[in-house]
Formats: sequence, structure tokens, C-alpha cells
Amino acid sequence: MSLAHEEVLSHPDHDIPLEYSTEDGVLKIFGFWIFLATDLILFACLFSMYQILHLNTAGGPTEQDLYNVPEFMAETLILLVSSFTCGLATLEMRKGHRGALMAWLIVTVLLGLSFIFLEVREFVDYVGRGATMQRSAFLSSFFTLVGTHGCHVSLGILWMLSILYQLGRRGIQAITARKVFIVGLYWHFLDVVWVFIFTVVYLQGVMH
Amino acid sequence: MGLVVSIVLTLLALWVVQAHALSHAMLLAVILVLAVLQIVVQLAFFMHFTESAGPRYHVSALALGFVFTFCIVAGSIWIMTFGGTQPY
Amino acid sequence: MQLCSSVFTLGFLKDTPDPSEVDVMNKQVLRRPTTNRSRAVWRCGTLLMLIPLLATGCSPQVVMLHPVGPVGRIEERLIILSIVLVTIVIVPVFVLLWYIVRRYRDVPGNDAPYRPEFSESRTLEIVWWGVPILIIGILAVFTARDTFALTKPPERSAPPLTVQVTSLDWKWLFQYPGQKIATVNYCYIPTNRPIQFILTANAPMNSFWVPQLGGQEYTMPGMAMQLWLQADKPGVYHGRGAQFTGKGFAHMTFDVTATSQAQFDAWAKQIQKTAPALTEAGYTNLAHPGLVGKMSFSSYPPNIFHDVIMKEGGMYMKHDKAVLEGEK
Amino acid sequence: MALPGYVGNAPTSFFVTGDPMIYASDVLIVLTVIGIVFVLTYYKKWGWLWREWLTTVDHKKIGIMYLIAALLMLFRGGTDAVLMRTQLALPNMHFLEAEHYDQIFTTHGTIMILFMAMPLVFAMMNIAVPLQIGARDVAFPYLNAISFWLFFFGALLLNLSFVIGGSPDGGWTSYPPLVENPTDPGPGENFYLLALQISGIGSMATGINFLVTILKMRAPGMTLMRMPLFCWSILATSILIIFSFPALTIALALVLIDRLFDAHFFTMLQGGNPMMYINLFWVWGHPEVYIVVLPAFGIFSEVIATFSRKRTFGYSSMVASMLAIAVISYLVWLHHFFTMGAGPGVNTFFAISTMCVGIPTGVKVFNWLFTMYQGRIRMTVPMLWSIGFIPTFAIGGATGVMLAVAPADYQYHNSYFLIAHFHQTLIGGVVYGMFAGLYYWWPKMFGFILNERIGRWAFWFFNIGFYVCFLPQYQLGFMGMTRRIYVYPAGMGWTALNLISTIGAYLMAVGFVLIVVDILYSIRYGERDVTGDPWDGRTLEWSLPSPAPHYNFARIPTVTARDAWWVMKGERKRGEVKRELEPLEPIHMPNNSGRPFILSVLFFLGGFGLVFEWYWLAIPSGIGVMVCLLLRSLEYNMDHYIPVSEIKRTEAALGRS
Ligand code: HEA
Ligand code: HEA
Ligand code: CUA
Ligand SMILES: [Cu+2]
Repeated sequence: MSLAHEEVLSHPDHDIPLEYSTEDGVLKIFGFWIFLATDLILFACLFSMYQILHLNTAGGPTEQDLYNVPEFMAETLILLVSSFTCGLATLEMRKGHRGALMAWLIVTVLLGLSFIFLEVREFVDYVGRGATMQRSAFLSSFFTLVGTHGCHVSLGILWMLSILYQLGRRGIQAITARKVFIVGLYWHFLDVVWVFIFTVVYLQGVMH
Repeated sequence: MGLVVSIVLTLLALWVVQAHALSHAMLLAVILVLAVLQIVVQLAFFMHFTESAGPRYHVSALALGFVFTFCIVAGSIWIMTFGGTQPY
Repeated sequence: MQLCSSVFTLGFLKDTPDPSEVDVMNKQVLRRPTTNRSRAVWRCGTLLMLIPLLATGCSPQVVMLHPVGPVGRIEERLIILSIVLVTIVIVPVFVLLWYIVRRYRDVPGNDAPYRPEFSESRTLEIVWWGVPILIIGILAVFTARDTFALTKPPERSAPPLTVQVTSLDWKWLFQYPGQKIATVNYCYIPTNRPIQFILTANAPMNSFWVPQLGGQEYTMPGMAMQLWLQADKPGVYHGRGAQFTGKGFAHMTFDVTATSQAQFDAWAKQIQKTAPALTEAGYTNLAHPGLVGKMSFSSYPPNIFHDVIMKEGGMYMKHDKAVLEGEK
Repeated sequence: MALPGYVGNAPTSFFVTGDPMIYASDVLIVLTVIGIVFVLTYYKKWGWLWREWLTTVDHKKIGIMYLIAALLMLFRGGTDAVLMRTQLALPNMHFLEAEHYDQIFTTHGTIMILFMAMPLVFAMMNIAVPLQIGARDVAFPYLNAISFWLFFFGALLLNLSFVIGGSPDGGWTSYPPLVENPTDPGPGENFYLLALQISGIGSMATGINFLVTILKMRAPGMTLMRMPLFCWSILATSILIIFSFPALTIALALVLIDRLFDAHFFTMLQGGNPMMYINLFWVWGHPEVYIVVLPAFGIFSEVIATFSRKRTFGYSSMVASMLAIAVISYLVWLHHFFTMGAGPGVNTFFAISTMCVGIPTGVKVFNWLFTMYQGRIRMTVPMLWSIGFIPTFAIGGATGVMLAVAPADYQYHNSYFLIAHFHQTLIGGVVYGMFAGLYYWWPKMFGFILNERIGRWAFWFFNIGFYVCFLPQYQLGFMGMTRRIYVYPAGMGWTALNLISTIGAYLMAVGFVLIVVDILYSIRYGERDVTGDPWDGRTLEWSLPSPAPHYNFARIPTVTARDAWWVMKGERKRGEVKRELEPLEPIHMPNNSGRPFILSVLFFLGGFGLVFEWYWLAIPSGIGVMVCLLLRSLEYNMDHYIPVSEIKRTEAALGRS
């Protein structure tokens, strides 16, 4: 990376969080925000696809046949809580508490895993009832939209594990702090996307 | 705090849907508004949205992202409804 | 008109169909007037030099600019209007470019003023934000007006005739719900009467285009689109699919013959009497990819048009019940 | 009455067979590969290739690699064009069969836009942007290398389809349901989908990279409103890339899911809705055309100001218009399918928003004209391309406005009028712009100037050929000729115009060959650029030696005004400021890495596996990709410092202090 031209290095300031303390950190965090904007458009396309196809059931299972309120509420609450614990992890990092940071991250990972577990169970259940992706346009778009989110979450879990390993080896320093912050952004973003899946897919589906 | 608000918002959304109190279109509108509020909560409480070193370009980037998202979703749905009915 | 049409009618090439392909492409709408060969060669030379003029050249073969019905005429008027409007800004660009590049060349002894810091002018900026806004404004008004106008039947005096069109791989099927007959790769229409073409596809999406009658519209599986056209003059008009559909696409042409109402009725009678019927099996066969010539059928299974649309996704569209039941 | 050679299934054999042209190219490809391997081995260049190029993260070298690849792709796409024009020269030609022609126009369009125009744009921005803003590299050099290699292997994948498996033949827009399994079996379409997907990921990364670079890495004093217009154009383009490419990603992914896993997004049965693909494709497709044309606008702004020896006229409205174009271009995508009949309200809205793009574009045209006004115009080759651009693009844009008149588009749609429109904007805008940039920045890239005389000949052949080729096509459109037909009957009056158009295409090919000749000639005889500032330039890249050292700036300049280098030269000439040279400091630079290359190879293998549904290849490659990402994440020593002594030595060798 080239020398910093932004204020960050020229006026070292103790109030600046560690993750912003290097030029590299500033660039990567900003770059990640932009990446999130692209992911936003990606999901926007999947959502419009779903909205247009969700009634095209081709005589197969419909939304009402499939969605189950306790099930998707459980998924939603788990993800919301995990977003919160992930936020706590960032706060602990700001305070420099490595142990607490890692603990909260582990909690987040566990919540993420249980979310994925529930989702996989839901998918398996649907498929068992003949609601496969090949059955109708509605199901193609359902599995693609929700599945894409699920893939993102799974990736996030792997990513957090790698960061946990790095935290264990190197402690909290500029680079690991940046990574924790960025994975946090990612996780909260996925939570936002889920809120829309909750609304547009599940709530709309059980509305009638 | 953030957690409480977001859980309240979620339960509220579930409740309006289950209560069958509103018309279809109104319901959709209400739950979408609730979802948007959730975004605000996430951004403000968890994502440290207002923080940055130097100019806040990421705020404009995300704002632009929301605008284009709206254009794409609303535009696509508008186009795909074919003026409401098929002539045939 | 005459002048330019003679300039642009070229006869120097042996421009006649290859006999082996006539059966597939026997669509000579307008016979080119035979031209003296040497004169044509000379014309070709002029033409090469006058290439920029081509964009405005206009023999009767320039079908878009020689419409024979109200729909095509509305579109032609818009085309001309838009040409005129864009010319208003494009010509000054050309003139300015030519003048500036000539005048301000960096050659020794050029006494034109040199002001390297001249880079702002409020007045000039207002001019070139303003004039285009004005022009676009005018164009926008006419565009909006005609866009809405063309979704309605062109003339209300005569009752419309409905023709259902299905694009197949790689042929066109026309069904006449009023006459209960069907044709392939050609159709007849009465003149001076609005025709409501209802378009669908039982194959990848195509586009139904008869340039002399008016613009095109997509034929899409599962959809039934509506296209109003009308012919004022009897004649044979060339039509073709305009949206690529694979290997046989280039041969997906058809003729639209416009005749008087009496001749049209006579033609329909004749088909009803002499042609074979189209059966379900016959339709399935027809829908199979491949090329065929012109065909006529005295009747067809009454619901195929409707059923094909419904099967391919039509059931998910909201339908205008009045049209659906009124016309069938 | 089947078409000759039609009935039956698509080729099932792995290697495409049955056509002498294909065999010939097979042989040619094998010979070329053997030749390259031999030369590299003979001159012991393998190590050099790996160290200096395959593992580089230097934006200048990446730019050069983009340039070479793009020129090769221009040759491939141009050869396709010449073949098509040959087939269309006369009615009822038997030069190409339908299947062949369909493949050729598909690969022509796809290659020209995605593997020629895009990388050419990326080449220019890699070469110039960091130098113009006074930075030592882009924000994420490692990611930049990944972008390049993903593009490269995406392009390789598409080109491979020519000899293995068969080329795609659904048009560059690739509309379903035509490209779904039942009507388009065989791997061709899979090649298209995966090649675009792989290179698309790279493009998206490039967009993010340059947005961050421009916003965050400018030299001190270079405020946004002091930035060269080329950088502004890249900023606008990056915004467009970031917000439009995801739509392409989704559109392609869904078709792929349909094809590989029998889903029903766009099929005719089971409730699929093919119109939704058209919608998503153009949500990306329309911004895409501005993605490629805005950088060209930026180049023209630089070239015209430099060779008129004058400040850019109306800088702020140039910036405003660029941003306006970028934003409006998200509101116009429906103009590519007016004839789908989404209703008069929809058509009117999109027609008017489309026309509105003409307003800011017009402002740019007039500002260019008045940049030349009262200047001193030097007719160098880059300037020739820029001046040639103005009338071609004005006509192309004007016909665009005509197309935007929705009811009239019911006539023009899919006719040769449309073909003429977009070649006039794509060639007259993008290709002219990139050629201008090529000649303009060539000395900065390689240290010598391209021969002006040959360059002028090339320009005139290309420019005249261009008009001869495409003006007749407007008329063909008016005469009812539709696109994507491989034969047309005689007697429609189309013959002469088609023949003229074909002649024009040959003239353009001569022009292109002359450019290649110019490059080869100048490599040997070209004039060396010893000053680093051969054109008397205005922006910071000309303050550096040609070619620039790998760290670009030994000292980061401080910018005080627009046209920073021009101002500095003025100050120096007048002897006004004699700044004390600050002492040199060690420079922080990223390390080279072979991982971007390996990662992209894995992507390539994964893509190839998916094309043939060979999951035994695709899945391990996917895992390999993940492992590469993980390894990167665990890597902490990614950069090094260049010591002052080495900087001093390098600068002295370049004749600077
Ligand atoms: C670089 C590429 C490029 C550019 C810059 C443009 C620019 C424009 N394009 Fe074009 N277009 C394409 C590439 C491009 N296009 C391609 C590839 C396709 C077809 C793809 C396919 O189907 O395969 C296409 C298709 C296309 C269509 C679809 C037609 C159809 O399918 O039926 C339309 C319709 O509105 C359109 C309109 C426009 C307009 C209004 C502009 C405007 O931006 C033009 C603005 C410029 C000017 C107007 C000139 C300068 C202005 C002045 C000198 C002064 C002011 C002028 C006026 C007030 C008139 N284009
Ligand atoms: C940047 C984009 C770009 C560029 C530069 C070009 C360049 C050219 N294009 Fe292309 N074109 C498209 C983008 C582009 N095109 C697109 C998107 C389509 C739509 C595709 C679709 O429908 O899906 C299209 C379609 C298209 C068609 C319509 C095909 C059809 O619908 O049936 C035609 C026909 O004339 C054509 C012609 C040309 C010509 C003559 C050139 C010339 O400029 C080329 C000049 C030639 C060279 C620069 C190379 C020189 C080559 C040699 C020296 C080799 C000589 C070798 C031999 C003689 C074997 N193009
Ligand atoms: Cu001139 Cu018709
Ligand atoms: Cu467009």
C-alpha cells in the first residue's frame, strides 16, 4: 500500500479506533461498505424475481402450504440475537478485551450454526414434501433467494472461525481489529437481508 | 437496546399479519415500513454507520445503493405487471 | 421524391432470387423497376460518394417511410419529426466543428485569437443546456401522445377484425376466430378496417413485424399481446419475425395480403370450402421445429390458442375478461 | 423442408468437428502454443514471465496486460465481423450456414463488449488513474491482479468454446427461453454464462477498487474538483459498475440454475417468466454501454485540452453531466424492450427518461467544441481520433434519441437501424476513445512514441471505412432488414447497400491492421520519449519519466490547482517557486503474489467443469478457491519497503534528482 495521504496518519489521534488506525484499515473498511452496496443490489434482483414469481406455483405447493410460523420466527429471532452478540463483540474489541471478544464471537458462530441448522431442516422438510426447486417457478425463486442468504451466512461462519483463529494467535491489533469490524458489518448486513426475507417471503406468504 | 427494539419490531410485524386487521395492500405497506425501521436500527446500533476516518463517502455510497435498489425493484415490478391486465 | 427514389433504386447487381430458394422466400413485395445497367453503374458511383445522403434516401422499398395504414403513418410522422428535431442540434455541431478545427489550427502565422484560460461562460452554458431541453421537451410530448394513441384501434368507424397470431419454430400460424379458418405463413386482411392482431408464441419469443402497416410487437409464450394495424390500400405486404429464434429464423417471413372486404370474404369462403382441417395432431406436428411453405386450414380445434397461452404461463397473468370472452 | 444440416441434435462430441475452418484454427492454436512455449524455453524466459508479469500487482503492468489481451480480442471480434459482413455481402450467399452465422454474431457481440471494450477501458484506467491522482498504486493492488486474471481466464473460457464443445449461439443478449435446454442443448450457452460470470466478478472488483482509489488516495491538495476529467469519468464508471453488475450476475446465475439444475425461472413451463430475464439483463445492459463510453469521454477531455493547449471548457458542467448520465442511466433500461408492450404508461416514462440522457451528453459535446475554440489545435493522432469522434458520436447519439421515441421504436426495433446506432456509439465513442488513449498514453507505457504517419493512415482508413460500413445500415433499417439473419432474399433492394457496407468493413479491417503495423514498426524505429512529457501535457502523469518507475512518485506531489502539471511547469518556467526538495523516504509497496493467478486458474477449471457438468472437476476447484482465500486471510507479511538508496539509484538512472 502506498503512503497515506488522508488525515489519519498525519494527525495520530488516540480517539481513533484501532481498525481505522492504518491507511490499509481505512481503505479496506470503506471498500467493504462498497461491496455491501453491490450485495444489496444482488439481493434486490433476487427479491424482485421472487416477488414476480411467488404466485407461479404451477399447481404445486403454495406459500401457505409450506411456511410455518414458529419455524421462521425461531430463525428470525436467532439471527437477530446473533446480530446483537456480534455487536457486543465489536464493543469488547474497542475496549481491548480479547477474551470477551472471542467469547461473543463464539456465541455468534453458534447462533449462526443453529440458524443454518434450522434452515437446512426446513429445506429438507420441503423437499421431502415434494417441494423441490424443479417443481415450480415459485419454488425455484424461493430456494434461490433464501439459499443465497444461507450461503452468505455459512460463509460468514467460516470467516469468523478463521478470524477467531487469528485472534488467538495474534491478539487484538490493527489488522485483526479491522477484520473483526468488517466481519461484523457483513453479519449485520445479512441480518438486514433476513429481515426482508422474513417480511417479503414469510410474512407475505402467510398473510392470507 | 438495539436488540430490544429490533425484536419488538419483528413481533409487531408478525402481530399485524396474524391479526388480520388490515387490507392486503395496507398490510404489505406496514410490514415493509417495519422492515425499513429494522435497517435503521441495524445501521445505527450495530454497524457504527456514522463512524469513519475522513469524509463519509460510505454514507453516500449506501444512500445511492438504496436509491438504485428502489428503482430496480419498483421498476421491475411495475414493468412485469403489464399495466395490470393482459388485453387477452 | 421521384428524384431520390430513382437515385436509390439500384439495378447494377443481379438482384433476383436464386430459384432454389424461391419456395422458401417467395416474398417479392414490390418488384424493382428494371433499370438500364450502365446508368445504374454510374449511379452506384455517385452513391458511393453520397453515402451520407443514404440515410434520407427513399424509394418505395424504403418500407418504413412508405406506410400504407394509419398506424404506420403515425410512426412515420414521428420518425420525420425526430429526424428534424435532432438535425436542429446536430447541424450546428458539424458546422462549429468544421469552423473551429479550421480556424484554430496550430500552424505558423495563424492570427486567430488564442486565449488558453478561456474556460467559463454562463451564457454559452445556458444555451446548450437550454436548447436540448427544449427539443427533448417537444419530442417527449409527441412521444407520450402517440404511445397512448397506438394502444387503441386506429379508426372507430369500422368494426375491428381479430386475427390470432402464433409464432412457432419457424413459421407463423394465423387463426381467424370470426371465420374459423387458419393459415400458415400468410394472411389476408380487409382494407380500411382496424385489425386486432393478438400475438402469442408457442416457441421462443419472436416479434411480429409488417413494416408497411406499422411497428412490431413481441410474441411471447404465455402472453397474449395486442397490436392494432390497418391497411388503407390493397396490396401484398412483407412481414417477418424480428426477434431471433434460432436456426430457421432468417426464413420466418410471411405475406399479408390486403384486399377489399368482398374479396376477403370470398377468400375466407374458399378456404372454408377447399382446405383441409387442422387437427390437434396436425397442430402438434406444425409446432415441431422446421420450415414449411404456405398452408391453409378450413377449421382448427377451437381452443388451441387459448390453451397454449394458459399452458405456458398465461394462467398467472391477470386477464381482461371482456376481451377474453367478447371476441371468442 | 429442413435447412441443410439442421435436423438433428447439437454436436455431442467434445471437440467441435466437421468444419475445415475449425480444423484450421485447431492447428493454428496448437502451433501458436507450441511456438510460445518454445520461445519462452529457448530464451529461458519462464522465470521472467512469472516474476515480472504473472505475479505482478503493479497497476501499470496490469494495464499493459489488459491492453494486449483487449487488442487480441479486438482482432478476434473483428474477424467475426468481417466473416459476417462477407456472408451478408450478397443475397442468398452460401459462405456460412445458419448455425455458424448465429455463433459468429453471438461471439462477436459478446467478445466486443465484454472482452474487448471492457478490458480496453480497464487498461486505460489502470495505466492512467493512479498516475493522474498522484498515487503509488491502486487501493487494493492484490485485488487488482485478481480482477485481471479473472477477466483473462473468463475470456479464455469463452474462446475455448470455438474448438471445444461449440460456441454459444443465442445472441450476446442470450434471451431465454431460446437459450434454455430444450431449444439450446449442448455446452455452448454454458460457456457464455460461465465466462461472463467469471470475468464479471473481476469487473465488479475493479469497480470497487477504483472507486476507493479515487476517493481515498488522491495526493495532498487534489480536491475532487481539481481532479483530471478522466479520473472523474472513471469515478462515474465505477459507480455504474458497482450498482449494475450484480444484476448481470443474477441474470446469468438464474439461467445457469435453469440449465444445470432444471429450475424454472425463465422456462416456458411450470410458471417460469422469461420476460424477467430480459428485464434483469437490461438493468445491467444499459448502464453497461455507459460504463464503456464514459471513460472514452474522459479520454477525449484530456486529449482535447492537451492538444488545444487550453483549459477544459466548463469543467464543472462536464463533471455534473457525467454524474447525471450515470444516475439517469439507471432509469432507462426498458428502452431495449419497448415492444414487449408493458403498457403505454411504462413506455412513456422510459422513453422520456431515455431522451433526457441526450441533454447532459450534448453539454459535453459543446464543451469539447469550446475547449478547442480559441485554442491552438495540434493535429496529432490522438487528436485526430478525438475530432473524428465528435461527428460519429453526434450521429449515433441522435439516432439513439430517435430510437427512444417509443412508437417509432416499434419500427426500428431489431432492424439494421439499431445495428447502425449502436456501432456508431460503440465504435465512434468507445473504440475511437480507446485508440485516442492508446496513442496518447503509449509513450507513458513504453517510453517511445507511435509513428504518426502510419497512425494517420490507420485513422483515415478506419474512419472512412466506418462511415461506408454503417451509414448504409440506417437505410437498410428503413427498408425493413432485420438483424441476426444469415441470408436475405434478392429483390428487397437491400443488395447494394449490404455490399457497400461490407466494403466498409474491409476498409476498417485495413485500418486495424495498420495500427498493428504502426505498433510493430514503432517498437523498432519509434522515437524515444526522453522527457517524459512528449505532448506538453497538463496532468501529473506527464511529470514522471516514461515509463514511470514502479513506485510512480519518488515524492508525492502537492497539488494546488486543476491541470496540476501545467501549473507546475508554469511556475518553474517563471522561476517563481523553488521548493526545497524534501528528503526521500522509504516507500511502502505491496509484494508480488502468484495467488491471483492460481486462484483464477482454479476459477477457470471450475467454470470448465460446470460447462460440461463435470462435478468431479468443478467441486474441487471451488474448494481450491476457498483455500486460496483462506490463505490470503492468514497472510500477514504482504508488503515491503523500498530503501532510500534504491530510490535514489532508480531516479538517477532515469535522469531525475
Ligand atoms: C456506447 C454505447 C452506447 C451509447 C453511448 C448509447 C447511447 C444512447 N442510446 Fe443506445 N444502444 C447501444 C449502445 C449505446 N447507446 C447498444 C449496444 C444497443 C443495442 C443492444 C442490442 O440490442 O443488442 C443500444 C440500443 C438502444 C436503444 C434500443 C433500441 C431497440 O432495441 O429498439 C435505444 C432506445 O431508446 C437507445 C437509445 C440511446 C440513447 C438515447 C442514447 C444517448 O445516450 C445518446 C446521447 C447522445 C446524443 C444525443 C448526441 C450528442 C448530443 C448533442 C449533440 C446535443 C443534444 C441532442 C439532442 C437534444 C437530440 N439505444
Ligand atoms: C464494441 C463493440 C463492437 C465493435 C467494435 C463492433 C465492430 C464491428 N461490427 Fe459489430 N456488433 C456488436 C458490437 C461491436 N461491433 C454487438 C454488441 C452486436 C450484436 C450482436 C448480437 O446480435 O448478438 C454486433 C453485431 C454486428 C452486426 C449484425 C449482425 C446481425 O445482427 O446479423 C454486424 C453486421 O454488419 C456487425 C458488424 C461489425 C463490423 C463490420 C465491425 C467493425 O468495426 C470491425 C472492424 C474490424 C476489425 C477491427 C478487425 C480487423 C480484422 C482483421 C484484420 C482480420 C481480417 C481477417 C479476415 C479477413 C479473416 N456487428
Ligand atoms: Cu423520395 Cu419517396
Ligand atoms: Cu440502452
